[in-house]
Amino acid sequence: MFDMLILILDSTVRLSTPLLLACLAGLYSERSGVFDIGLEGKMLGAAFAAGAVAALAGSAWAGLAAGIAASIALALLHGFASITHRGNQIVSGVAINFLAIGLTALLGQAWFQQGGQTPRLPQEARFTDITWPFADSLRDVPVIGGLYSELFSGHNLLVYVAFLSVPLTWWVLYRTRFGLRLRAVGENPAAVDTAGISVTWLRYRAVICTGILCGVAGAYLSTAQSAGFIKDMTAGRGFIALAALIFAKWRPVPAMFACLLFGFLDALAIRLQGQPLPVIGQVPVQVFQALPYILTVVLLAGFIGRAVPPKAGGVAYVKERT
Amino acid sequence: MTPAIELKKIDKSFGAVHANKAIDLTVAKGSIHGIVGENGAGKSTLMSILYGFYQADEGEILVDGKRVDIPDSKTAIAHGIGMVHQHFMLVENFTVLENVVLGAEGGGLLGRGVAKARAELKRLADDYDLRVDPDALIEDLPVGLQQRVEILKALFRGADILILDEPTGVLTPAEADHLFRILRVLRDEGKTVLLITHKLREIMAVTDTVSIMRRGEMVATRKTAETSMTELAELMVGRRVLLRVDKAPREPGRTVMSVRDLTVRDSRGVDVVKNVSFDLREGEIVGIAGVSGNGQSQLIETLAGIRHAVAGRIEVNGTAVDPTRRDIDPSRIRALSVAHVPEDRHRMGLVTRFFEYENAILGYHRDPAYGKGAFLDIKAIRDAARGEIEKYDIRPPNCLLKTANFSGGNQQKIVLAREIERDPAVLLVGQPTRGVDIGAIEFIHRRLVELRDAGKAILLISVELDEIRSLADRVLVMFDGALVGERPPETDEGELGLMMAGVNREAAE
Amino acid sequence: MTRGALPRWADYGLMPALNLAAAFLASGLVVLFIGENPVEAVKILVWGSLGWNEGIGFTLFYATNFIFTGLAVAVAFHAGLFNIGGEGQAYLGGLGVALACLALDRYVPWWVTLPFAVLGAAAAGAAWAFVPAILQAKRGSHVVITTIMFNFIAASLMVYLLVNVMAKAGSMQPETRTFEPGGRLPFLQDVIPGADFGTAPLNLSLIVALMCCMAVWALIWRTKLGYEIRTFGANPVAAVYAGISPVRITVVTMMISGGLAGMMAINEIMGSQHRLLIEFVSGYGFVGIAVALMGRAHPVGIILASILFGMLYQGGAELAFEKPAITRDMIVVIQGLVILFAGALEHMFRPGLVRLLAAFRPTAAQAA
Amino acid sequence: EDIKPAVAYDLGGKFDKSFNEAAYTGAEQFKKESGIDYQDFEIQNDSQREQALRRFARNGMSPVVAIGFSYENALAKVAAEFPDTKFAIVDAVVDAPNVRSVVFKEHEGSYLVGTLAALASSSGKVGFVGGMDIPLIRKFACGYKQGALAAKEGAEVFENMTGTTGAAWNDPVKGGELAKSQFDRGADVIYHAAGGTGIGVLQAAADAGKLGIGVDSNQNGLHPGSVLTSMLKRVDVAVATAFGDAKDDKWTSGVYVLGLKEGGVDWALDDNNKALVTEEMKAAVEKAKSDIISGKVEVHDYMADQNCPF
Ligand SMILES: Nc1ncnc2c1ncn2[C@@H]1O[C@H](COP(=O)(O)OP(=O)(O)OP(=O)(O)O)[C@@H](O)[C@H]1O
Ligand SMILES: Nc1ncnc2c1ncn2[C@@H]1O[C@H](COP(=O)(O)OP(=O)(O)OP(=O)(O)O)[C@@H](O)[C@H]1O
Ligand SMILES: [Mg+2]
Ligand SMILES: [Mg+2]
Repeated sequence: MFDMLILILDSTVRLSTPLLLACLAGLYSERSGVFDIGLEGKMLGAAFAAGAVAALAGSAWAGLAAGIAASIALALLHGFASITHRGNQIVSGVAINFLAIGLTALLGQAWFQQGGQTPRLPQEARFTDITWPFADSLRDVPVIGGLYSELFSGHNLLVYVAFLSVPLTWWVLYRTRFGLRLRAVGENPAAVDTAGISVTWLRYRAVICTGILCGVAGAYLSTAQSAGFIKDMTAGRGFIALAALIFAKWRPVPAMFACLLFGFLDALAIRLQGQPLPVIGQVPVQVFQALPYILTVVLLAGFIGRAVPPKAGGVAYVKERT
Repeated sequence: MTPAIELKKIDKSFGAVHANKAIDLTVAKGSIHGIVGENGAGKSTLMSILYGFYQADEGEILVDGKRVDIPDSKTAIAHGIGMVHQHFMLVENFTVLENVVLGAEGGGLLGRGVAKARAELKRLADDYDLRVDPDALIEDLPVGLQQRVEILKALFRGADILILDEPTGVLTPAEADHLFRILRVLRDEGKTVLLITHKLREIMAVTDTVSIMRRGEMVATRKTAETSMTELAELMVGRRVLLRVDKAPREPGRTVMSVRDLTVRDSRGVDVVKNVSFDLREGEIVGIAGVSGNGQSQLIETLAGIRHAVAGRIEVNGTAVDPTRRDIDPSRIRALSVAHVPEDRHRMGLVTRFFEYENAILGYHRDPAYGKGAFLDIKAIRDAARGEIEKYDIRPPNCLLKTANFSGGNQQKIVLAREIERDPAVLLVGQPTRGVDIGAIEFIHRRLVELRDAGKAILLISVELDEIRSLADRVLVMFDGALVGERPPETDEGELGLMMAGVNREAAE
Repeated sequence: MTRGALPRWADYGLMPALNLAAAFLASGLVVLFIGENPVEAVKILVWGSLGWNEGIGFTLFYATNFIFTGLAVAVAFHAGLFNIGGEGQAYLGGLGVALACLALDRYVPWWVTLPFAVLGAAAAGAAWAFVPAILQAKRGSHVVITTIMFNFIAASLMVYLLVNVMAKAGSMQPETRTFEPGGRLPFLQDVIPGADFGTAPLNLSLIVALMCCMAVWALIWRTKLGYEIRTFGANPVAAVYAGISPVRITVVTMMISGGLAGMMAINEIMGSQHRLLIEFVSGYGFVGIAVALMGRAHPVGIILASILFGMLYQGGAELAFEKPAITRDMIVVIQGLVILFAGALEHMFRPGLVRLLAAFRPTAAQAA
Repeated sequence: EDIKPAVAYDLGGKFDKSFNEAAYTGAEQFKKESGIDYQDFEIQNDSQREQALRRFARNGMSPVVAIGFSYENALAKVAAEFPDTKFAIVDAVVDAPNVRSVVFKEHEGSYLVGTLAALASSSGKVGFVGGMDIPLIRKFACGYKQGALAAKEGAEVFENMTGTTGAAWNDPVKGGELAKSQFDRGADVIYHAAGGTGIGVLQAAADAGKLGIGVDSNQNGLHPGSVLTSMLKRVDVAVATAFGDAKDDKWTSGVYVLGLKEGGVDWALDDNNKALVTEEMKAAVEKAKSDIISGKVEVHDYMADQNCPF
């Protein structure tokens, strides 16, 4: 029983990681007042770039760098449209999702002739699992042994990066000048402007942060959790991350728990699938497949109250109506 | 000696609107310089240009005799210019301290810089007697204190030229006097103050010099000592205006609204209105005086059906209304012929994105006069709106204009027209002239008195003691959610002021 | 955001034209990049979608879907609600249509079935929007999350139903039996004398869609409910002041929105496929978001945007046929570019244009 | 005499790592051998099925091969409109004089790999990961179960489906997780019928040092030494044959049911996996194969009664 729990939690961690990275990514952008439903697209673009470059250069790190670069490029496009040209942020996000889906498949086919798939990565070109010291020797110690060796040890670098980004993001947001201004510009850009700070530049920096984290998320999908890119491999995770962000009311630590929750529900569903339930007996597989989403709604309605987005979110900063 | 500021031929247009026309202005160092003008005259725009918030299309700016260009507020701050904006530039869910340091954090990490700021804030608070809890959230502060924060922001950045755009619009007399004392101190320290206001009394009280703007032009500058309110009023509006309301005494009729033991609790669970009881009779204006934030807003909102009470009874025209019931809402109250002019037109009274005529039916849109069944009769609505524009001299006279493009004064008239024209038995009015220019004030006051003479019952809430004293037939003073006494309007300001501050000589009653 | 000093003709004519031109220019570069002739590509795309009857037929057929999903997003938008649940609501709408058709098709002519199908579609879609709506209204659960979740839940539900309950026996396919004529909408060319759209499945739903456009226009700008919806969307505080119940407006608006999304299924299921099948929504719900916003949430704008996307779908298919080098992924890229330039970057040329016009007619500013 | 062949793929697209890709391979192979070029089209939505087939027919293409059971209705319609065009459909039966319907006995092939899985498993627990819970996939799963149970009394078979949207066929990450969870539950061989998702399953097997089983085309090469075998579904052959027959005037319409006997399905043995397949395993599988062909063993077809007795 306990082992099973550990294993579910273990898989929870793996499943939450890309959500967490994307969710924190979205946090930077949306806290600065730039809504972003293009997380999915940025992740996909990054996953492709990472997979492709890792394959060519034979280095996971090169892949990661490429993924981040690609994601930042898309983020800047979003900025160009919605910050510089005050375009509709939702439309811009939708456009980026389309571009990412199309371009990844297109370029993938053009470069590798494997139908938008990138060549399978050899182990050395992936982020492989890191086993912590004594993980194996401790394995048999009751409780903590399992926790330590299964849950904490034995994940790839990017998983740790993801979870470390949580305190980091918290620190940036609440302990640095940049964070203070970031939070301010999302609430009242005019206040930031009259305080002598450039709203535009500030928001650009925010979307760049978004780009970086989405880049890591993408790289995780294609170079850590799997060994190569397959078209559409983000499979809607960007939208789940967005949901998690709202769930967490745009705050870093709750964001982590929201993502862990989604991951856990998913892991649970995977684990329960195809097994008869106590009392109820055999249940159609679709029930389990819908379970995470149903539970999310229930929890949301039950415990998480009203979520108030950053006040200036979604609207471009216009001071002169000319 | 060289003037602190010289503006030469400043010109600014927003698209079609020519907000500032070749404006010249000279402000002497160490003086308090007033600027008056009607709504939309271009005062805020001019100041915002000086502060680098907007860019002038033409003209030049001299600070301390040196020609400078001010592309952004950063530069303005660097030149020692600070501004308190008409619509505050504060981050609502930030603390006072966070708002003050924003943009002047002193280092990439908040830690030390903020600690320093805290100390500095304390010093300023002591020196200028500008006390406010540095860790309070802005949204929890009354507007009066929010404005202090704005002033502190400016001083914290070491401004020696301080611009205040309609600072007293939101202050009680006491608060205003306090503010003026501070301004004088600042002046005596050699700082320069630019004060924008609609209230000539204040101009006369504190300024050394005053400039008058009309329709985007600078029409005159006077030594305050050598001018009079009437002259200023004429210069502003371009015609004679009479500054005091004359109203004949009138015997009130039967009671139309009676309130008993009304208690209202806010979202935080605090009682903000404490068993309030009073009667409102035909043909009388009852004024509720009080420092803002003492429950007047919640009281009037409860009477209007926007909030629910936890206890109490209300009777309107003989119909009993249980204000604690959830199914009571504004439309029900309106149905009892109670009209409501809310305190904050931007937040509550209007949908600024709508056309004027759409706002003219807000709250009355289900009235069959505006369309049968489910549909709206646009023509009927526009005609009604045109009628009101005509009757209330709303400018520009165009019901197809977006409401945001009317000045505050005219926006206020739109609301008044809407509520009064329904010919209600009871009129609840909050801050009818906040941020509104003399021309409009005169008009609004006359309208209210006419209404009272026509036998309507009016409940007036205002932080403007003058307004209350000149309009009301009876004055109720509210403090900390409770009515602390009734006085005739002749009562002198000092006494009312004390009661508003909670010092009540006849605590007995 | 106010429109600024552009005369109407420039704002509604020139600007969109410029944006589209830019979009196709960018697409041209992509086409060039894979070594095809961009000019020819654009020619094929435009000709393929507007140049011949069948092409027009398909273009309008797709446009019909987009009109429904676009209107759905737009209506919610006027109340300040962001409904990304169109995908799921349309999927459920399919269920409503199918039930009506399966029940009646054997016994009555299509015109008897149609009202029931419309009702079924709208009801099912509205029902699927109801839960997110009520949760938003009463519990403040953010409608964006809940509608996303309900898209996934809808998918599970429909797969279950189609595989285990509604599938026709002995078939590989998770889909219902094919409807009899009583469950099929006539093609437009069969009802409009002289019209010929070749084999395009363009059907009566287009008329239904256009009627919905008029209905939505009237609802939003001519009814008291619409007034309340817009008030609530523009200033919730003022709405309460005006005696408008947030709960009621939220629920009603979302259900109208869901109903419209659901009606998309009439075109696909009753008009074209004549059977309920999995995954038939295939993204129309999401594109609806772009359609609504590009159409500025106004029915006329939505119709135009829908036609634009219809062109991209149909013309894109032609392009893929004609040019082996141009894959469907390329079409997706082009769609993305159009959304980007004609939607997100719609203001890019404005300042320049304003200056230009001002230079030509100095009075332009005053006129506007 | 020259022909103008064409292929219309299903929504998954020609590179779905599954039967569409197999069809593509077949077409390419024909092109290489005969030097005759062909046209193809990837649909984006259901409305394009008819459009694509009709378009090909109009342009005088023939034979036109439609990949996937979803083309059934569309083809039935279009075939009637173009009686002189030769059509073929894979995975469904369309009864028309000018249509060749090719369906496969996936259950037979799955039975074989099930047998292998059970024999290769040391824990007696094996797994199956499907893309979406649709009849076709259940057909795979059911045959696999029967094979496993036949080979090992009381063998345990875990069965998982990936999702309920199109993403279910392109989600290697989820596939990997499903595989991992089955490994955690003790499985040590996993068979996938999930297109792109399966890539993740095989990867997870390789990473965990366990065994995976490929599907449709020979996937042994993806992770040499970690893919026990692949269940071959010769869609490629079907397509190539259709083209070839038309070319050599040997075209015949009608229904072709391809099982082990016809070589339509099979298991893959090559250098990549011969180390994994012991002699006795090989013997056992070949025996099962001949028994099935001879009819001694009857593999249950899920489609027959829409249910799996195991
Ligand atoms: N941000 C803006 N964008 C466009 N036009 C503006 C803007 N701000 C002001 N205007 C225009 O400039 C004119 C002057 O506005 P301004 O706010 O300076 O008047 P004001 O004197 O401050 O009025 P009030 O006394 O009500 O504050 C207004 O009539 C308005 O039309
Ligand atoms: N962003 C803007 N766009 C267009 N006109 C504006 C804008 N901001 C202000 N104005 C106009 O400037 C003039 C004065 O604006 P302002 O907001 O200062 O009025 P106000 O009287 O100060 O309002 P209030 O008293 O309620 O603050 C009005 O005509 C107003 O419509
Ligand atoms: Mg002003
Ligand atoms: Mg092609």
